[in-house]
Amino acid sequence: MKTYIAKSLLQVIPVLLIVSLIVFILVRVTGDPVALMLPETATAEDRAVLTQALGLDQPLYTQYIKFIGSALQGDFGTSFRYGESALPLVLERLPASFELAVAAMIFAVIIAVPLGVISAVKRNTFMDLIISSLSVVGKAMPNFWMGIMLILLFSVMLGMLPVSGRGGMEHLILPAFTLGVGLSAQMTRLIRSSMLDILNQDYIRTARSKGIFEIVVIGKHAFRNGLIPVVTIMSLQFTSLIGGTLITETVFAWPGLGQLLVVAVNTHDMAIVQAAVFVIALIVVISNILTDIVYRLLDPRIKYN
Amino acid sequence: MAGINPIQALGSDPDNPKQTLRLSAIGRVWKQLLRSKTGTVGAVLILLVSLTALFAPLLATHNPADIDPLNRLKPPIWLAGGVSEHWLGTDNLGRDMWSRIVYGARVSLIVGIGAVLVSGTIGAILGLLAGFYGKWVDAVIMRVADAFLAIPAILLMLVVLAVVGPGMTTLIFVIGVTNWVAYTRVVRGEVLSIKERDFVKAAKAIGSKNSRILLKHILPNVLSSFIVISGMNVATTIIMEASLSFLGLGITPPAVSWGGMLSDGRQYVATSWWVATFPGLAITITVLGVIFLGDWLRDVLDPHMKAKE
Amino acid sequence: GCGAPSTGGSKDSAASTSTDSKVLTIANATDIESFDPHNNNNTASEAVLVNVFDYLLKNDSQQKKVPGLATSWEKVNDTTWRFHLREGVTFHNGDPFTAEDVKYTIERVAKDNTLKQNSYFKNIKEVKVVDEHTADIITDGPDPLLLNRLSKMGAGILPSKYIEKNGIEAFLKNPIGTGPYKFSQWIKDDRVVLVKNDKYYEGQPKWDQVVFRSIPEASTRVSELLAGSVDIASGIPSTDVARIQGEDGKKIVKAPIQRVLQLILRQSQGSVTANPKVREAIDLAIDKKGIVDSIAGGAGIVTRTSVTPGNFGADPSLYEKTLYDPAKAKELLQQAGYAGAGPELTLSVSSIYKEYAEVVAAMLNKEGFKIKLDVLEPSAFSERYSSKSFKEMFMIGIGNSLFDASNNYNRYLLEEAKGETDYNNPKVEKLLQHALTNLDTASREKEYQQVQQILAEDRPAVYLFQMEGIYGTGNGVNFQPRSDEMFYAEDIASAK
Amino acid sequence: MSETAQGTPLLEVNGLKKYYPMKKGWFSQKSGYVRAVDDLSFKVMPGETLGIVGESGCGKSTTGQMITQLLEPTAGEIRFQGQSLSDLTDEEVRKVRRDLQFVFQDPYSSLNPRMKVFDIVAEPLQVHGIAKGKELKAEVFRLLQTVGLGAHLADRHPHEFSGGQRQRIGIARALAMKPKLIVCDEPVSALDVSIQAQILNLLKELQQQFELTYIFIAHGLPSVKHISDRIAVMYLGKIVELADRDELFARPQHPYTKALLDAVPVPDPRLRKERITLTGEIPNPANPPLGCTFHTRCPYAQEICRGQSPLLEEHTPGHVAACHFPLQKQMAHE
Amino acid sequence: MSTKLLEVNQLKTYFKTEDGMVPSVNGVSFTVNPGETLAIVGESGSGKSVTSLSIMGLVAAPGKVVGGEILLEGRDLLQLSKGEMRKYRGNEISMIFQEPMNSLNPVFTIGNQISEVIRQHQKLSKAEAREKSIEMLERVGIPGASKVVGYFPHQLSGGMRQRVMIAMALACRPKLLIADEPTTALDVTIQAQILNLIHRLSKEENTGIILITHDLGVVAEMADRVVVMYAGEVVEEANVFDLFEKPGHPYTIGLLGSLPKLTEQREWLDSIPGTVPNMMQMPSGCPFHPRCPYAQEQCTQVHPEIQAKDQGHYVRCLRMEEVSV
Ligand SMILES: Nc1ncnc2c1ncn2[C@@H]1O[C@H](COP(=O)(O)OP(=O)(O)OP(=O)(O)O)[C@@H](O)[C@H]1O
Ligand SMILES: Nc1ncnc2c1ncn2[C@@H]1O[C@H](COP(=O)(O)OP(=O)(O)OP(=O)(O)O)[C@@H](O)[C@H]1O
Ligand SMILES: [Mg+2]
Ligand SMILES: [Mg+2]
Repeated sequence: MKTYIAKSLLQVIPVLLIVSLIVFILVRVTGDPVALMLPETATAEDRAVLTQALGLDQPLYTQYIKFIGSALQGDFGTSFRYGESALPLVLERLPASFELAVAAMIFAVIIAVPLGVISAVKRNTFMDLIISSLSVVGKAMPNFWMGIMLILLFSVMLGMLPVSGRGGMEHLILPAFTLGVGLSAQMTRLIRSSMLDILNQDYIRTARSKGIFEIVVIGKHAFRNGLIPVVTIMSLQFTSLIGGTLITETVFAWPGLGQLLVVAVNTHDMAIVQAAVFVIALIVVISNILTDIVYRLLDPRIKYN
Repeated sequence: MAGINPIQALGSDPDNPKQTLRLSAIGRVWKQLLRSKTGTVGAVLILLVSLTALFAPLLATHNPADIDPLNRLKPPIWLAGGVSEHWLGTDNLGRDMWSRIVYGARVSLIVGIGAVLVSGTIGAILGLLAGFYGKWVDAVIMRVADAFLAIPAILLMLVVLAVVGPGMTTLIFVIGVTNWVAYTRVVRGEVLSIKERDFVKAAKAIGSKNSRILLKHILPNVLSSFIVISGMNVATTIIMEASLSFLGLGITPPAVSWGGMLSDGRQYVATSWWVATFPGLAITITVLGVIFLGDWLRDVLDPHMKAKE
Repeated sequence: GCGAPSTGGSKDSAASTSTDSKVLTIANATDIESFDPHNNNNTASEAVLVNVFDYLLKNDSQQKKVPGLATSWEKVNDTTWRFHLREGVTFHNGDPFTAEDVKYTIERVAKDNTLKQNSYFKNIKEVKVVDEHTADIITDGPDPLLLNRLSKMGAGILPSKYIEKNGIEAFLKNPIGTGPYKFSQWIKDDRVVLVKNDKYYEGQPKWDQVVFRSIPEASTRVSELLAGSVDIASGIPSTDVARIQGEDGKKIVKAPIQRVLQLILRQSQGSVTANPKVREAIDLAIDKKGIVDSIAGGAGIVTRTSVTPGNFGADPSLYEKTLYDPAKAKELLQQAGYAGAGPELTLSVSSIYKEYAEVVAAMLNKEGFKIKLDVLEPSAFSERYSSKSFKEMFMIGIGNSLFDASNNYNRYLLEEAKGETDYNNPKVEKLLQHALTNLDTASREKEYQQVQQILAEDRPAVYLFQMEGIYGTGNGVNFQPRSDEMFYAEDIASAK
Repeated sequence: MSETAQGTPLLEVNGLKKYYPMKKGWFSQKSGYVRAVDDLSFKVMPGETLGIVGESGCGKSTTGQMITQLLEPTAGEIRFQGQSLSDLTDEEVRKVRRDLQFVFQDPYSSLNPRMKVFDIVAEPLQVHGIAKGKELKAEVFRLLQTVGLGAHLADRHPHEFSGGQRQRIGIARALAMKPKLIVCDEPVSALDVSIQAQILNLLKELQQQFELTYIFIAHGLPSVKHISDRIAVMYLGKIVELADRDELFARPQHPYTKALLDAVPVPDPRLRKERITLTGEIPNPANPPLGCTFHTRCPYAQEICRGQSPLLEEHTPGHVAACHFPLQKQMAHE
Repeated sequence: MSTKLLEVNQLKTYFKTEDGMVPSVNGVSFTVNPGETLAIVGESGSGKSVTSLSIMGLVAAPGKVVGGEILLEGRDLLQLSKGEMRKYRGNEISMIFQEPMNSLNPVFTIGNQISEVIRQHQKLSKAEAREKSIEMLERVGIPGASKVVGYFPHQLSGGMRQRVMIAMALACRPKLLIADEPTTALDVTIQAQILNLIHRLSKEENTGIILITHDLGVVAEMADRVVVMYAGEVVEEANVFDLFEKPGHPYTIGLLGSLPKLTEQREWLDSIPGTVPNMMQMPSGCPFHPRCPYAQEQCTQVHPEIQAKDQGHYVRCLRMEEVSV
């Protein structure tokens, strides 16, 4: 187990190298950060001075080597926007992002599992059609629309939940639900198709032949097996949630990584972009490992091949 | 849904053995389409949307770019304050919602489907290669895929758009390039299991080259998962165009897209719901059509399904 | 949840303010950038920071300079100003405020060219400590704007001793100033929490706590206001005004701000807009009043100058005036030789002004122009802006943090205009050059007014309107918005 | 080895081994090997049928796949027409495959579900550029005819056929290149008796018609007996006995062979008997017992069997067995 | 009351397909007495599995039992509600499925899967059920049963898995056991072990057994009586001796003829020409006529009824009298 984790963690290195190279190039291709840092009235001379001060006048490869060197020490440079060291700024956002991502996944699962299972069991019925349609609506409904509507309903009209911001559990419900609905769409369809496969398996017939309750057949025998492909999509979704929930974060004024990252991208705040991408790459790799472990927990066969 | 029994509708007679003979390929597809409820619904929806896009100039009541600031945010005709001239109301600049929806169908369909084709092609090719060749090819491709997962899509898009400049082709390309990872992962997984199946060994045994095995034997067998992801991705793409529009990276006015309309309407969700809701509905209908049609297409491509359902 | 305060933005702040602790909650669209007043370049940050850091002198709500940390000041010679500092002022950590702090602060921003405010201050050569409560500020040439500079962001006085001892990093984690409110907490992209400074030199501050929340989505800010969890929400969309006014106890307050939305036209050789008739036609074809009334929801004031009242050098004869004559615009185009097909123009705009640009483009197209709209993502826009690579026309809202016409017009100096507008009028050049160092207020004002008249005819820019800030307030507060968009908590009264 | 077989063998296998690395534990470290095939040697003469029997998992398919170059041997040599296959380049292997065909155990999974029968049978011809256009069409129909399928079935998909028909498609595909050797991996196990008979007849017929050589893998002893000239019995990756068909059935020498023969149910209720079943633990190929691998289940096992692994020895001419205590003397047979 | 354990009368199970209702089991009747082993043979697709699934009440979605009776000790299973039927399954009647690997759920332990059926039908605690599971595993001859309960299916060999299936099926001492090709794909030495086991258990418990198999050797060895099915119908029913010695139906004769035998060597096997007809395009008259060497004009017209040839020997053939081995 330990060696496996160690080995998997080695994956991080190539991933990070690829990531760093892509990001480094991307950030530099997009344009001149100096222009964004200076006021509208700044002169050409001001720009030259700042460019030099930031080391942006050196050849790209020098900049890259320097960048990798300091990145290895956790130093991604100073954020232009905040004037602070970038990595702590990124790490500071992780709890909020994790909290939201986890809660959203929970909502997604709560919604998707029953719907997916029902539409598989009631395959090609009216019910199935309705659930399929609902999941498409869930997917096609933009997050901002949903978020704003939820706020209007639950916060403004009913006064049940806070409008926005991060705080206790009650702050988490609306944004997590908003995200969860979108995620659940894909999950529902995946659960449906994987359950359909499973329900045709011989061992389901065996389970039925034992005279156990249908709910046990579905809930125990089918579901546990059906969960396996769902884990893959969950890990993909989870990683994309960590950095990619800009719109929901914006609507709910949620101080997560998404807002930080997008503003950083927009303002060419390279240090933050690089630090954030590194952190997310790490999370991607860790979540790959965790997914593997969950697979093995769910499916005893995997151990042996 | 539809209460017609397609068999009866075709006038087939179960007692007449000739009827059960093999239909021609087109006939079979057609028959299957009618047979599957969701397939029919999907086909009708997509047909509707495509026709709308095609005949936009005939259907539109206004020029979709015509601005009338004094008549902005007029509600649809059935609400108080609605005007008969704009039956779906007007947007934030007083443009006719109906005409914009109608014209928006063009861009959204092209972008939605185009980008899915791009990302699907990239993703499928890489997934095929990774799964089939394994070893370092797999390692390299999957590490790059991980890297892409870690890089925020927005960053990629900003960069490409900054370098290439906006436009519909760029948009299709950019969205395509940022979305391939999911395809690669799924296709690779499928290939890993398919390549262990005996028919692949059989192809090897008769001396087929790898390229032939990939294209003739493996590719057709991963198509159905491919279609499943693609259906949902059409929605993702159209909505992604909306977020890009919001950042000023979408389709440039006066061209109209549903995504652009959505993002225009964002500010007015609370006060003038129709501005964002109608394009949202249009997207939903289209995606519903694509997904239903995809479900059916998967069944058609699957020779097993000929007998089932 | 962890780390977020449970006070402040609590569900019913109206109730909580009236009982034991008085909390003022303000919702802004953006967060502050930093607690370093020198390394900060946005109005939203300054609006918060003015409550923590004091300037030597400050602008009152009419933009008159009034004493701040300096009680009086005088010009010693063309390049030296002397400031007499207030005595008995302490920083939040108890350190006394002295001329050393002034020297440290002003020299830091003037010398360190990596600071975002540096370009506003780099003409300051040095600060001399005359005695503990007197400081001389020496510029490298005559600077009619020094006082303006000293009353804006970047001149917030920092505690020299504290920073020298702990370093700037530590200071930024726990910033201290001399202002009425002390730093308590900053959760980025969420909230800044300030608490009252009991030792404030002007007496007990009004509020126990001031919370600035950053809520980027306008409709969410409105919802927060309606739900009663914020007292003031800025940046209310015009379409939401009616909704807020319809609500019991909620109010809309507006004030013109320093930003004028304008089209800047290129006059370079060979560009379509080099023809004055075309530029005039553009001006005449746009119904600015219509735009203000519709898209802006009435929140704007049409103008033919970008120097609005309250700024030095304003010419009231051009303010609240507008031209609109589509027929004549058509005619002018014909005269300019565009009888059949109208001139093709590209209008670049940042996506934040997309709506306006779309309307303008439509209006121009109606009179025969062929406008290609080029909507850019804001950072791409900034970049094209600073590299001066727009085509014929771009739309931009230009502010003025110095409250002086020079800030508006330096862009038309020959040197600066090169590559952007390529505006070249020797008379304007002469007037502007002279005004730059003219220390005589009266003649300097005349010079700028003259410039304004000429520009209104030359039209290197077509001004659309001065924007207005729209705020929603709850019944707990009495808030008068300022044209500089600052939130001086001390000027915001509790309605109870 | 066999003195009855004269001339040069078509196929010669020497010391063939296949070890699969075995991954164990949670996180897949290598921890030993599954000895799927462990040191096989035999010869096949042209026109002959060699049957291979043995219990499930003893390495029959693995052997067949190594011979047809579908699996790479861990060790050992395969000589085909006198030429060692391991010396060939990939391209040459592709060419050799024309002469070496494999018929899969599961007729369904070895046919691409998305291809039409025509394309499946035509594929080898196209791959090797043997026929095109009209010629191709004619050839495919001829092949289908040969295995008893009508041309009208050519545009169906595999799932539209019965098991027997599918197996015929597989055979037609294998025949397309006129191979010299066909390895049939349990071609009839998945089929019911009446169809088994059809396929066995077909194989025999084709052998006569095209002078084919077969390696016929199965665990149904009656069918193996029916079709084979010689039969090899495998147990746990090794050949334990190899002899002419009639000799083997008449005078089995290895106790496992004997047990197999005894266990075959006889389709005659009058001959009903209590079948003698082996007891003892079925060994794990990843961890084979020391000495003779069969000793855990062998009723005759002695001390020596537990310590020393018996060699494959010729006890009577053309009849080899690996047993310390060959049976022909002790045991009476029917 | 009869002494019959199971009586199937005119069972009809149809599948709903694109081309309408397709009969899979078309009027099948037979009986099973306590302690008796009834073998069902017949070509692939002739409806053997569907018949057994119909008895279990497990015919899946497009399929439906559309007629007939299934009387277990006189009680018609088809009239039972879903809940009542569930109480019978795994308890009064059990089934062993063909593919042992696929018939056990890969993600639960053996013990879990056996206990489940025990606890469903008997009020036992978890620990007791586990004890019982171990006992069952021992009874089917699995060495180290107390360890094996904690194993997952993939850790067992095919033969062991099949025994687990048997243990599971017998855990509640059913009155009727249906074994659908329980030994296909197993090596003969293991096959023999399993068949012996089933045989012994049925004698000990007086369990009625329906054994479905292709292997006529197995039939000869195990069965008391045999039912031969063709195209969804019973074409012959006889005791095992009569069937092998005096087969009455041309199909049965063909089947016996196509067996390779260890005891004799023939150049060619007698296979039945042609294939089983498509259920959707059933030939008129006798479904076997296109393949039947005895077929005459009348066979293409008249669908034969099953009739007694001898005592306890029934054949569905118009030319029964003429047919001989
Ligand atoms: N890819 C593999 N990795 C690891 N072990 C394998 C692999 N393929 C086969 N084996 C093992 O090798 C041994 C021999 O397998 P093989 O398929 O050759 O058996 P077989 O004799 O054909 O059995 P059957 O009669 O069931 O087809 C078995 O123990 C099997 O588990
Ligand atoms: N889900 C289904 N849909 C349509 N037809 C079906 C379905 N399942 C079974 N059938 C049909 O029912 C008939 C009987 O099938 P069944 O499985 O009972 O055959 P069998 O006698 O058990 O064959 P085998 O010996 O191959 O197991 C076949 O013709 C089959 O095509
Ligand atoms: Mg095998
Ligand atoms: Mg069956």
